[in-house]
Amino acid sequence: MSAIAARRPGGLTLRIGMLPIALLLLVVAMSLVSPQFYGPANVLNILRNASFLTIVALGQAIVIIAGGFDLSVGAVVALASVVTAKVMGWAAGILPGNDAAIIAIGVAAGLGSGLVVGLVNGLCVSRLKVSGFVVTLGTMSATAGVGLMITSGIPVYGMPDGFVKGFGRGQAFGLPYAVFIALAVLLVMVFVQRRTLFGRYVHAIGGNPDAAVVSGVSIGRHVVGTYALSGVFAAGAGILYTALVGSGQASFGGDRMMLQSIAAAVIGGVSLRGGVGRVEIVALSALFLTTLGNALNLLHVDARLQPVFLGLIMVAAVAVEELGRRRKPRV
Amino acid sequence: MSDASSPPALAMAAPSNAPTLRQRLWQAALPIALVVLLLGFSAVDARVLGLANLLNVAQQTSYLALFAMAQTVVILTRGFDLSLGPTVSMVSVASAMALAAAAAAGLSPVAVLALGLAAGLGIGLAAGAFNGIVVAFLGVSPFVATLGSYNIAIGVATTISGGRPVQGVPDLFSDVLYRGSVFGVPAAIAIAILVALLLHLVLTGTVFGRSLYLVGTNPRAAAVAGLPVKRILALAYLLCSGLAALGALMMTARTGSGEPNLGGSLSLQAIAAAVVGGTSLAGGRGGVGTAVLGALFVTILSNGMNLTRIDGYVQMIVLGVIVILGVVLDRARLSGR
Amino acid sequence: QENWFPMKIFDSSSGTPTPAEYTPVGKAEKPYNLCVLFPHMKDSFWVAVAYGVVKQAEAANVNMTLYEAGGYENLPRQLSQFDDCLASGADAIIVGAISGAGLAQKFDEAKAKGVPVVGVVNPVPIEKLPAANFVDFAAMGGVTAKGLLASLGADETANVVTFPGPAGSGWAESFNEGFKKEVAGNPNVKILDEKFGDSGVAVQLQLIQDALQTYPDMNVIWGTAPTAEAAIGAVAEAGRTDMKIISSYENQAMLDALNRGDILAFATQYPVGEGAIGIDQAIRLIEKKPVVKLVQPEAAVIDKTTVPNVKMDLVLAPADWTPVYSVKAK
Amino acid sequence: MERAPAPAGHAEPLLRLSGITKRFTGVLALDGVDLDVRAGELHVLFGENGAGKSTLINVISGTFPPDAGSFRFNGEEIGRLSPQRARQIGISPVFQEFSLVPSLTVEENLFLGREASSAGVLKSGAMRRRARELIDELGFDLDPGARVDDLSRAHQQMAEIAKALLGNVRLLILDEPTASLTERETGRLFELIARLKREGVGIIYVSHRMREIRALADRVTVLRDGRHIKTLDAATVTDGELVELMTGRRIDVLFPAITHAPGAMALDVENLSTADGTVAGVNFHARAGEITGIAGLVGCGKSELVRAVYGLEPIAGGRIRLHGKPYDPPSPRASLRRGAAYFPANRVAEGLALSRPIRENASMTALDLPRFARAGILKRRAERALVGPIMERLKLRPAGIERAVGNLSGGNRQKVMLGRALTRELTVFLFDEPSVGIDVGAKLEVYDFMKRLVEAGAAVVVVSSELPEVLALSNRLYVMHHGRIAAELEGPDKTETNVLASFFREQRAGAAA
Ligand SMILES: Nc1ncnc2c1ncn2[C@@H]1O[C@H](COP(=O)(O)OP(=O)(O)OP(=O)(O)O)[C@@H](O)[C@H]1O
Ligand SMILES: Nc1ncnc2c1ncn2[C@@H]1O[C@H](COP(=O)(O)OP(=O)(O)OP(=O)(O)O)[C@@H](O)[C@H]1O
Ligand SMILES: [Mg+2]
Ligand SMILES: [Mg+2]
Repeated sequence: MSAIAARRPGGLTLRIGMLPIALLLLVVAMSLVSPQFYGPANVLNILRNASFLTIVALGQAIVIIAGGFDLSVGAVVALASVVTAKVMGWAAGILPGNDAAIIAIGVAAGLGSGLVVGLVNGLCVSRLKVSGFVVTLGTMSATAGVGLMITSGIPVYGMPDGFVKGFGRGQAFGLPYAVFIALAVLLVMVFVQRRTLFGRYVHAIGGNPDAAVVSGVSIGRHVVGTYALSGVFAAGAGILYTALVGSGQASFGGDRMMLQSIAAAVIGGVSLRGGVGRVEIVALSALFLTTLGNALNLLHVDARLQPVFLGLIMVAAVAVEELGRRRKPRV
Repeated sequence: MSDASSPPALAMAAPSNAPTLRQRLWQAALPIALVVLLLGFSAVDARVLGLANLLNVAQQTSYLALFAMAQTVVILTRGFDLSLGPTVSMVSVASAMALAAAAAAGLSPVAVLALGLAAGLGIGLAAGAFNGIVVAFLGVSPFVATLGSYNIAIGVATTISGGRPVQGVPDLFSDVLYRGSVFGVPAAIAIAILVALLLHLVLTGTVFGRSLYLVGTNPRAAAVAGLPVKRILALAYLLCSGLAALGALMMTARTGSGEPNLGGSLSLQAIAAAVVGGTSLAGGRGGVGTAVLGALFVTILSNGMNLTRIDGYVQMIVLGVIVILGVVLDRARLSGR
Repeated sequence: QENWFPMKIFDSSSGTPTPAEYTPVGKAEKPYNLCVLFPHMKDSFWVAVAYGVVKQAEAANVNMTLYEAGGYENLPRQLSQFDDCLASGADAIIVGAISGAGLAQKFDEAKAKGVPVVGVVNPVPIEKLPAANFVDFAAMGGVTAKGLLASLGADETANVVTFPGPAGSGWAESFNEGFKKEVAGNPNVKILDEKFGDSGVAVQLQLIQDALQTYPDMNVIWGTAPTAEAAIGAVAEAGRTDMKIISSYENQAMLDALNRGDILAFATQYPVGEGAIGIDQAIRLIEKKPVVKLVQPEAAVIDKTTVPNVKMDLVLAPADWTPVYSVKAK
Repeated sequence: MERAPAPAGHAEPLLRLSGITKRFTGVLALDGVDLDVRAGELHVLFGENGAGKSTLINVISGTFPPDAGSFRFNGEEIGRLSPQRARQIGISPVFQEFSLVPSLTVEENLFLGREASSAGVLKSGAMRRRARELIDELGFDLDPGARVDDLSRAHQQMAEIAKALLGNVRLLILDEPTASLTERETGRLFELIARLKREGVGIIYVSHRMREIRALADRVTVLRDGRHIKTLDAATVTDGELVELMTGRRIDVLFPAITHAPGAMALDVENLSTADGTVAGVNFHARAGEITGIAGLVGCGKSELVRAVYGLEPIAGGRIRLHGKPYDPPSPRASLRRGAAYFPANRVAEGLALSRPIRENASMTALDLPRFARAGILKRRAERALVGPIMERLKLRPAGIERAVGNLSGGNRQKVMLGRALTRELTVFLFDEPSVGIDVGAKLEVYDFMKRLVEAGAAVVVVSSELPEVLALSNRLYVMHHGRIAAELEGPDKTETNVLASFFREQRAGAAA
């Protein structure tokens, strides 16, 4: 037995991956170069922006681990934002002054819109047996269309102050609420992934759907679950954006958020082939991407050249990880 | 011959191994859907089936088909190219700058043209080489690799152009690649048909094409069978970007200027077109036919909706629903019902 | 909408802008088919243009169909839409161009087919078109710079970071150039950096937050309307009451923010008027009536002091108006 | 159709199937099959590749709904059977194509679909203990924490068996369970089977190995072309009869008589070690005109040895010579160019592109040759003309080379792989478990194929876990243990006892060290 244990791939970097090291290097280097970097306000910015991305990326990661793909998250962020704002505006009309109720109704509507899109995605994938990529490509277009149709692209105002000033821009222990929400979501997801049937089945379905079926795992339910989760998380991020900015906007999210969330998942070690990935690394990777963007700004890198650096660093980080991990194929 | 489980009317249609009429109908599901779509639109507005519009549709399709074919080459190997759109922008800007500079330097028309084409194809192939090396030799997943080059190409395109359209492209360029025609067929359509034929030959008739399918179906088996998997993968990305560059040159001729944002959302559109036509993202299935069919489908749909005056946002919703339906149809075709 | 007109414009047909007043012809002789192409309908600016287009089309009793390309990244789609317009037999096409240079070939084709094309809002190569109406973006950038300079006290200095919009869009670069040119000679104004980025509130917010860290001495934020919108919250959170925020174009949020005193000023080019004039120019071209070849609305900076005098119904669509994409003649 | 009479007074059998029919597109895989299995009985399903055994098993375990037929289990009529339901009522299958999730650990796989949980939360501790217990009880050398994709096929097989035995088992189904196991694990499995039988568990067992059928079977049901041919009492039937029923023809010998004529040195390996240490300082050679066998326990590195020679495993040190010329570093492409080909044990993962036609799979290794392509252009007509007869020669069933390989049965897939050997000039053949999962008739064809190869002067290396096979085929036999050569046996020394003894000797030496 011991001989086998010794043969299992080991080494510190292999177990924890390159990402934490890359993040550490980035933070240390930036702190040396630019004192603003570790200023409290900047740290706050990074954490807040990373929170939005983390929440969306966690949902995305679960979908990908189950062997799917969710292109619609960006559109859901936008839809949830405008739905939340519209509904709060409407609720404020019928329940004047009752901020708590208005906020609750608005948030529920926003999350609900994400849930609906997620359910549509999941049901199409599991019932029609169409790949997640195609289904969510379709719902991405449709969802964005609905978001724009609701607002005509015009920002939606009229949310209670308690939501915008109190919640969106409020802080606890010196950190924005969004950071705590992201942390809570992360902890829940770590638990879900490690300790629940749902997490186990998501891995099994992504790893080998045929094996899951013959082992008696019902695929459909869990696939729908992953998309629903992703939809709700994306909606949550949309609501947080709405609270922060103070208006519902159909321009939130978009292709950019979609690509970033997949990038965060993939750079965080989630395999697009399914079955592999850990949510805490995904969160780390979201933090890495956000910090990288912040660093490029603080370093006064020309805005037009920033994408070049971003692209190179992204590829380099994953390439190094890949070369380190490269192992022989097994039979 | 009498086969109890097959529908009685068709029982005589064919021996059990050959496709039945019903199977043939499913095979043709997407083309039939296309015809139905066209007829439906023309019922609302007769101009949809007018010669002018059909030519218009053909012309629009040729660009998208070219990009869908480019994507298909890498999708066959289980990859895709997110950087296709930005590569198109980059090629557009670079070739326009080269053309403008050459024209300004008073070179002969042939030299100007050659320089422009060389600059465009060169930078396109450079992008392809980057993707190919990163995917094949560094083992980075196609998503990350091409998302990286997506960002890089955007940066390069906006930096070298200063973010503005590059003017001064000689008319000659558009005269050849846009207004030109071969036997009365507009240049764009002619080029697309030529590329489609050549690519079809490459995919079905060459060792490289065969290898793309084998690598896409089972990369490990391909490696064990001694196929140079890495080289094939790298070549696939090179070919993809080369085709994208060609499309970018044609689009640049269409606009008559180098546009730093020309590719915009083309990456996803091209993938969508390929997939709607029946190319499988799991690799190993698809070809020129699926790419062209998908491009036609998407183009006819949006052309029809434009001509029948469907609102912009509604178009987005309809497009989304139809994309899903298209693929459902394709699956039905495969399962041979 | 009689009360919009006559509208103060510059007639730049001859190259030099001369002040003039614009009045439309009224009802068209026949219910023509007009095609209108917009880059997108995702903000209240283009909704305002659409409002002008729709109202004037109704007033003139023509058929109008509006197509939007879904964003500045979709030039190929706009090219296709232009082709679709030609194919559908439009009598005239009114274009808010994603890229004037990029559509130049299309303008030639339309001319060859005898279909008049009018450029609205976004700059187009005027020699290719029978008529157009747009302000020079660089000039608008300049106007906002003038507004900033006017607001500066004698010994006040302005440390500006500009947030012009998406790199590669053309318009962002032009606004930025115009702004920079206007402040170039002024020793009191320093441009610290230029941060290009998508003109969505979320992206702009991140850029602003980073800029607040990178440039602690920044006291002027100049940028797109979403920039200004994002800046309001970010600046408030950073506790910077001294920050001046200027927007290079208008939308509903800007107007509200100005009224609340959250921003210093925003520029306007009277988009509703531009849309309406575009329709009228097209009708004049079809009917071969005299037309002002290049109309330039008088761009203005609106701040707290000027806001009461501005004809707001030329700046924004009414808040309760929902866009329509087609108008049927009666 | 006759049946062995049921013992008088016996209650209804555990499982009774009647008239089971299953159709795939274009193939009638099962055609009105009847089968009954009694409690405490081991019932062998016997038939050629593609006869429908796996399909029948899939029907019994609820994976495929049958198109027609009735299903009684334990005296109850079962309507719609799902995999979950099958497990609940105690039907436990061990699949030929494993039902394991590669990215999960052994333990996670054991409990897949039957996790101990409360309110959706897993009880990890309980499951860990149970997994440990089960593996110890089975006596498998299996690490419950190992990820399945890190395991060899043999260990995956053990995991698959362990998975089936977790929980309450009334009917155990084993589809070729010993295909990649060696003597020791096979022995453990047989002990287990005996115990389960005593406990009244019914067992359906599929195997192509006559020895096992002899040793285990109570009754044998022969299937051919999806039809039930006969059910026989194992005690009264001879091998010859079974094989004749199965194939419809007589097969007298299982192993052909091969005339070895060792000639020039074809492959010469000196002090070879792989980077991962599975092969450590191996010296070995293979001559033209003889079959060189390599035997060894699971995990001894025998596959890795030939894989390293072919260029699939990174090499840490040592020297390889092909036809006397140094060969460094090996790569599959270069190996083929030099005339050496490898035929992997895992045909699905490493051998075949399942959704591509047979033709393309067969010519896959020879696309660089002028007979298939010139200047990169394929000669498709020549390809068809070459591959067609090769497949006919190998008796591929169903015939025809345009069908996707994925629709073929296991044995026919192996034939497609073997077909590759005939598409180019080769001098060294490296076979890894060449007869895994193929039927007696096909085996004979494979052995005949090897015989023709060596007699034509090729060097053939056979790596196999099936001891009778390597013993019978090889002229010289290497026994590997812990990555090293434990013995080289030739002529009269080459006996089962000696091979087993050399495992044993080595083990003792290892224990002493
Ligand atoms: N999923 C499928 N689709 C189409 N045909 C199939 C499928 N699975 C099996 N078949 C066909 O059904 C027949 C029976 O196959 P099955 O796998 O049951 O054979 P088997 O007796 O298990 O053979 P082996 O001994 O090779 O494992 C074969 O002709 C095979 O080609
Ligand atoms: N008890 C075990 N638990 C987990 N993994 C094991 C165990 N024993 C061996 N392995 C794995 O198996 C690998 C080598 O086994 P493998 O079966 O491939 O060798 P082999 O003897 O050539 O194969 P085979 O006997 O199937 O021909 C080792 O690298 C190790 O990772
Ligand atoms: Mg079988
Ligand atoms: Mg092995």
